[in-house]
Amino acid sequence: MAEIVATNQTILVVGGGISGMTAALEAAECGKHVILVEKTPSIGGRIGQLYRYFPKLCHPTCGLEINLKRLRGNKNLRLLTMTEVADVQGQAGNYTVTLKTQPRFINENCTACGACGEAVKAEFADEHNYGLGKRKGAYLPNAMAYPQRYVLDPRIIGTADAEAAKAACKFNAIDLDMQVETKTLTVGAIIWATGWRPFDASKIQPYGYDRYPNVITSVEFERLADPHGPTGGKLLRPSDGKEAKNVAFIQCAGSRDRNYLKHCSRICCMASLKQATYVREKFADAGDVSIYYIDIRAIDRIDDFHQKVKADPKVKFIKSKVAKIEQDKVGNPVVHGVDTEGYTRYATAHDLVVLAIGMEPSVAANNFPIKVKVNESGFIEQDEANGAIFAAGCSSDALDVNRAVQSATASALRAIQVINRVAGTEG
Amino acid sequence: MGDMNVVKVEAYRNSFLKEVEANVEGGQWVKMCMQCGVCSGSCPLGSAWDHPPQELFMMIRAGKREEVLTSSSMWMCTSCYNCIVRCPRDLPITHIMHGLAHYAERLGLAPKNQPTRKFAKLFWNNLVKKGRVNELKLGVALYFMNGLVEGIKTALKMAPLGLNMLKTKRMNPLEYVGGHGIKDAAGLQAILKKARAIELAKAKKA
Amino acid sequence: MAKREYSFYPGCSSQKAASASNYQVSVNAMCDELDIKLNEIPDWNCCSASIGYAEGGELPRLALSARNMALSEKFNPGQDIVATCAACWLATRETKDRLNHEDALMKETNEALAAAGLKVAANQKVRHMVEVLIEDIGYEEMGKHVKKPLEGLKIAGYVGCQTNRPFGIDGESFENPKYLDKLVATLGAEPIENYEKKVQCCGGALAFSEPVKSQAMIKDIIEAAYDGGADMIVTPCPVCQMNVEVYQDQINAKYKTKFKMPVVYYSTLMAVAYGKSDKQAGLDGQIIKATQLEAITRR
Amino acid sequence: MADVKIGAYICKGCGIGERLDAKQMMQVASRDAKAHLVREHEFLCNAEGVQMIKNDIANEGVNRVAICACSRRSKTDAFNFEGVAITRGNIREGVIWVRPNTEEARETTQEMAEDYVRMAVIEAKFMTPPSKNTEAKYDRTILVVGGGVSGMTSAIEAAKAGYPVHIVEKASALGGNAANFLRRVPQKSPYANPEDSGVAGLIKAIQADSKIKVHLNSTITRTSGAPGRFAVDITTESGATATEHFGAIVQATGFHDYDANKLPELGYGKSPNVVTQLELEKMAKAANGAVLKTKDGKEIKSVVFVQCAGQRSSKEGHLPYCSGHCCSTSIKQAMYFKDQNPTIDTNVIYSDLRTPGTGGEEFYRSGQRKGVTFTKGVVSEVVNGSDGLDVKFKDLILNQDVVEKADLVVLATGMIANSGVNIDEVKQDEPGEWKSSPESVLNLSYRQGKDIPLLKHGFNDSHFICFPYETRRTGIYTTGPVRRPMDLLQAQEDATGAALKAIQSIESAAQGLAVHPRVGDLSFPSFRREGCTQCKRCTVECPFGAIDEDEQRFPVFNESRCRRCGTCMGACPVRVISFENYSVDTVGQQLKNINIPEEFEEKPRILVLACENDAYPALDMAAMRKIEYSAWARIIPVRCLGSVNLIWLTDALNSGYDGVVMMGCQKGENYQCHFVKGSEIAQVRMSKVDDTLKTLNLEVERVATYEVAITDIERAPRLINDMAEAVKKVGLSPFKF
Repeated sequence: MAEIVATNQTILVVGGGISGMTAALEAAECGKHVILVEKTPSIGGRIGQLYRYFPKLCHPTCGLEINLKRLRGNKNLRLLTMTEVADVQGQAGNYTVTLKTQPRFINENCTACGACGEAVKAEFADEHNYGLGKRKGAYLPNAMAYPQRYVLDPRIIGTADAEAAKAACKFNAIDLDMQVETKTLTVGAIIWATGWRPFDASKIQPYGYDRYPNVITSVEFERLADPHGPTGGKLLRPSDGKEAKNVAFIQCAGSRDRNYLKHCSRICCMASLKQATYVREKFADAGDVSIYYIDIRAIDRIDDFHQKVKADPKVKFIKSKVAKIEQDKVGNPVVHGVDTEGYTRYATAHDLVVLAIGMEPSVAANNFPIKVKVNESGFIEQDEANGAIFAAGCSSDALDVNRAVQSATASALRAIQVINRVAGTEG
Repeated sequence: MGDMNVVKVEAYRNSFLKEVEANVEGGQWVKMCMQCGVCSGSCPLGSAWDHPPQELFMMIRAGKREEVLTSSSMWMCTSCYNCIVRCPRDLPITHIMHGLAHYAERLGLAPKNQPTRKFAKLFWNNLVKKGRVNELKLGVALYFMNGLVEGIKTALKMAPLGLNMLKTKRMNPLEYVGGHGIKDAAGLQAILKKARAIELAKAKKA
Repeated sequence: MAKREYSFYPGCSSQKAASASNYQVSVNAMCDELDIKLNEIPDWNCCSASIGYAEGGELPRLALSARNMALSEKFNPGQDIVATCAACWLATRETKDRLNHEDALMKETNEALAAAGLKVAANQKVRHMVEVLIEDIGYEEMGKHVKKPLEGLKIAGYVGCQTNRPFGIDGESFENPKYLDKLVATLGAEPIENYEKKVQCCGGALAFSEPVKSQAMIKDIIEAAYDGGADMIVTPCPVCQMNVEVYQDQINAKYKTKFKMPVVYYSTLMAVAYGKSDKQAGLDGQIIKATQLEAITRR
Repeated sequence: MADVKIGAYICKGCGIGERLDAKQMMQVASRDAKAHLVREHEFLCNAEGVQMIKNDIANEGVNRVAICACSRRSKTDAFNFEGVAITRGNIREGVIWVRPNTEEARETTQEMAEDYVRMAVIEAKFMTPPSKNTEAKYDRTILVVGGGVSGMTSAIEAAKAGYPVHIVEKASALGGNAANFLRRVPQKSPYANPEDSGVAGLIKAIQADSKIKVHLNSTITRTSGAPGRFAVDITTESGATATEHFGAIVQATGFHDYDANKLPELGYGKSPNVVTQLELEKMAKAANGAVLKTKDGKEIKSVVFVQCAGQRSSKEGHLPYCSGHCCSTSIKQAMYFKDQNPTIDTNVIYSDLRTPGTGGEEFYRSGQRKGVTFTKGVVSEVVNGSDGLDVKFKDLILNQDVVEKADLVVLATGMIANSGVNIDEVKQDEPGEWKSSPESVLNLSYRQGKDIPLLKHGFNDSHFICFPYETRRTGIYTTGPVRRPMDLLQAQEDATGAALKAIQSIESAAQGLAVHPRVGDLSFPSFRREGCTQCKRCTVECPFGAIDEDEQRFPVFNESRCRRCGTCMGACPVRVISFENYSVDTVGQQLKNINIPEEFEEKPRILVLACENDAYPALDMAAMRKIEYSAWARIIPVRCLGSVNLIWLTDALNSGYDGVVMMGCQKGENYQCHFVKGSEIAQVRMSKVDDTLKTLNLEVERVATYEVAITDIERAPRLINDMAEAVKKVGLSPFKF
């Protein structure tokens, strides 16, 4: 790997999702030197796994394309994938960070021609599709992957598949001897943008995510709707591949609940409203949507999207926290509870139940490489005690994309303030 | 006990919520309900409730004192604790239901012919007397709680069951005259008397 | 290995010739095999179960359990209190938890107990027998004692409410606890994996006061066991056992079903698997005979 | 352009060598397209291949590089050479990956590749490496308009990074609306109690900061110039005007309270004890800790908060949106009472309680813990009752109509943005007749109007979810509640981000670099004055208001306001506008130089103009999946469909193309075009194509315009195939030579 230059005027951005990418680009486009590290083999994070954004219903990959173009063209920005921050020492204006890079087993020669993918037989659960489909042991993480370079799954190393991949590559791009690399750098400020992960739905035992195949999470539903997803964009339910025309969305699946996540995850109501439009778009009047909710949190000017979906007679809103899901004999999930407006008990069968799953910070409170102040839910607080470590996006709170980008842009300035102070150019 | 009701009505003229907070076990939790309805949906006998728990909480906040305390709803609680474990706000709903039932009972507002209420009374009296429950006496009393004629009918209906219990030595007819009990029944009664006194003193203050 | 000793709270239903006397018999056999010594709390009283609240109210109800704890502390100091009855365990454990967290309640309770010259510190752990089995003995050890594996039996693990909620067994979920299934497997039988009604309420005390409503629920519990292909139901709770077993004739009459599903205690299964006799296993206490278990004891 | 030296490089990697005849392509490059130097390579993107090109640049004087290999979206790190113009012939994703590897397809596939080689070389020939914008200036000072919390935060944060700031505030003091707040909603755990509003702290920080200059009682009477060189007239109340110079502008003009007089049904104006949240805040602040009384001096024992008062409503005169902060604000205000005297009843009547995030939900719980009650209901009326106010509402949980007594009713009314004039509704001043407007915030001297275009409901938010700061006036960023409704915490976060964008704009403008979305692009539009007819189309259609007019009505491009979309170029009927690296010729010559087979060969040609950000990547990704499409297609990426000049279509049809497909992005309310109107404008222009077709006596089916999303990996190829089918039906073009 080429030499990496970093000084105490360098900004380290941790996490290559929309927040990290934004923070890194915004800072770099101010002329600052930035190193962006991403744990997985390509950048884009969770937004790359979304089919559409609310409320515009535009495609996240569209903005991603712009950001990738910004990134490719920026000489101030250095991207390191498959890299994590193992350790951080020091203080504002002078941190020593230790980065650990996992072997990709494929070097810069890769042209993404796909020959190795064809040669390898082993298949693994596809992370990009939240495990809903399979990918090869030599793979391009997704169609928008940047760097546009294949990866060998470490599980095939030492098997005949690895040799087959190597033999298939005409460009000498496969290096089976790659090792974990550790390097130590000096940086002046750190933007922490490790984002969120979906709450583990199997913990919500009354909803039987671990027992019923047709109870899925909202992030998984995004993959079903996406043409790049496991069903090629068809809304087919997992148990039998039947079209999921009658879909229930359960709000606060994990959120606003002291049993799981105490906080409100903010995005889930809007995500379900958005996903309701997928069902209606794919099946027209044969599509039926039920949204079970406590409060619909369509905050500020995007409430009009809520109103629009609400006006659709095929989308029903039931003010109720679902008590329990069971499965009937034909595999339909049956949703039980009480409609609190008028107190009618329901036991309604749907083709598919989508849990509007809550967000929790990707990095657990006790897992940061350096001590940072977090709140009760594990999100990083803006606090003097954190020195020049600034949270961006969903490391700081449950945020939608718009707010995450705001937060990331703000964090870029906070980091620049430190860098300029170090450089003595703050005036 | 009726006097107590008058006293309470006077004391909390405007706020049934405050009355519940001060007098009902777990009552201080009522205000924390966020009206999600998961308790009502989780209740195994939910369909039998005139007002499921969440609605009772809302009624308490809305000051519907009479309706709440004379309701048979909370007497439908089977103590299955489904509501407690699913409540997103940590409300001890089972206990609040018990507390409401007890408070209604204490004020003399509980529905007179509510079978669970009657059974509870029989159970408690049975227990206090000897310190342990005498299942047979309790059972017989239960059959006759709705009067002699009903009791004979019930007893006849239940006879095969009793016979089964007898056959398997899980019921002892001799227990009706003697049966289990603790040695220090007097001590237990003293404890209960004292506990009741402490509670009454607090209730008067509240 | 030294004998494990516990302060034992048997509860009313386990008394001689009471509704769960057979439970106690099988527990004794099981403990004997596993080298568990149960030291009965002298002069224990009723906990008032889940029905004492209405007449008793808060403090008197809690005082009942506090008295038992006080006696246990006095006579069986340093031992965990173990109950076999779900209601007994729940009432005692709730009292302990509240006494530990509420200073005012602790004061008032001791004031009441003083009337009988007693004092409670609430410093003994309160445990259900199945916790002892899982945590102190372990499945592996339980399996080692099996002499007559319950081969070929399909058993639905009916956990019910009060051993499961609100406290439950550590590491198990409220909706799909698996310890009975694991135990069944340990004993060589086949658990019904997708037993839909394993935590359905049987009505509890309301089986007496609201028989129609309760029996409707009991019907579902038995039906789901049949649907899963079960030969019998196993349960850790005397109320569950009684409610699910004894009303089957009445349910059959009302719903035109043909239920004849034996309902046994886990301790009965264990005693049988451990090679005990019908009598030691409490099988003579079955109203609906567990003939397949009887066949095993005779093997 | 005597010194143009084109190097064409044919890659044979990734199966290109096996599938295509490289020698033939080399011949095409040199003989047909007249590349000066042509080389092939087994594996062009590896170190050796790249070095070969570098050597040619250094040693052979190559200054135009045509890479005939993979898509322009691939291997960008490798094919990145300073100081030369680079074009890409897409013979991997564009040819071999979308064509079957069969004997019968071989010929047409080879033709496709040869055309892309021609096109890459020709494009290079007409491109110039951009030279620097001479207009660029570097002024580091930032203007912040508005001295509320958002504006003060922007100023402080920018100053902390070393940039001088001027704040212009029309009131006599800093602080804005929040200056009236007793306290604010908590921003840190445990999120339990209202906390100090922070306004005094901000004011103090500004007073202590030598880099921040504050103009109170002042407004902006004229803003002219461009990023890096704005000239702004700041006029005081007394009429004194000073002109100051700035590099960038942050507009933080905030909001004002909805006029509650429009809500007589809620008792406002009928009882002094019905107030808005903002009025209650003022009352509480004035009381300064003393017990709050009703207007007639009575003790307040009960307060009802009416959420969504005149908000989230489609009724005439109401606000359709949610203001976002009001649920938390009511909880905070209920706490003012509860903290003082827990026996005061406070009831919040809401339809959806909106307290998101960690802080929101904790604060809600804290309110409940303090005894604030919450009722899901809809208030229909507030009237004077026998003893105080009667609040009539429908309790949605208990499903009944209720009358609740209250001593005080607080209406949660909405925020209205102080966004100046709506330029879409106000007539623009003609050049030379420009006058300052007292309603305007910025008084821009721009040809398209005095303020920033509004997005929705009076807010001038960005339309882009992933780019929240994108206003349609380069170098001017809106922040805080003028942008969209928001609470204090979000406003401060937003203001910090806006300060960054201002700094970024200054740094970019100084180097003549474009900002979002074509970040770093050095090129800018220029025009041939002698050909210009002063038709104003470019001025009108520029999505960013970059183009002004001089006194003779010739366009003035204001390069650093330009975002390089090319909409002006597409608009120009006389084709006098061009960029150094993107012009009527760079595209027009490509399409004219492909080989149009004679009619008898029965090989149609279909021109596809594809938006480079959505349709082109969609086709690339289709290719990665080996989704095939017609060999007749020749695809040219365009910056934006708005940059498509009609001449390209006319030329194509005239020179024998059989069909033209245009792929832009979604238009309309939820438009996705990052140049705002490109797709829409293209649609309008194309509506005139039918006339062109008619004059040429061609069938209308030969031209199709589509909205294509980046996810349309199956649809985009299908649309091309559909055109191939359509051509089959109507027959080949009669214009083949």
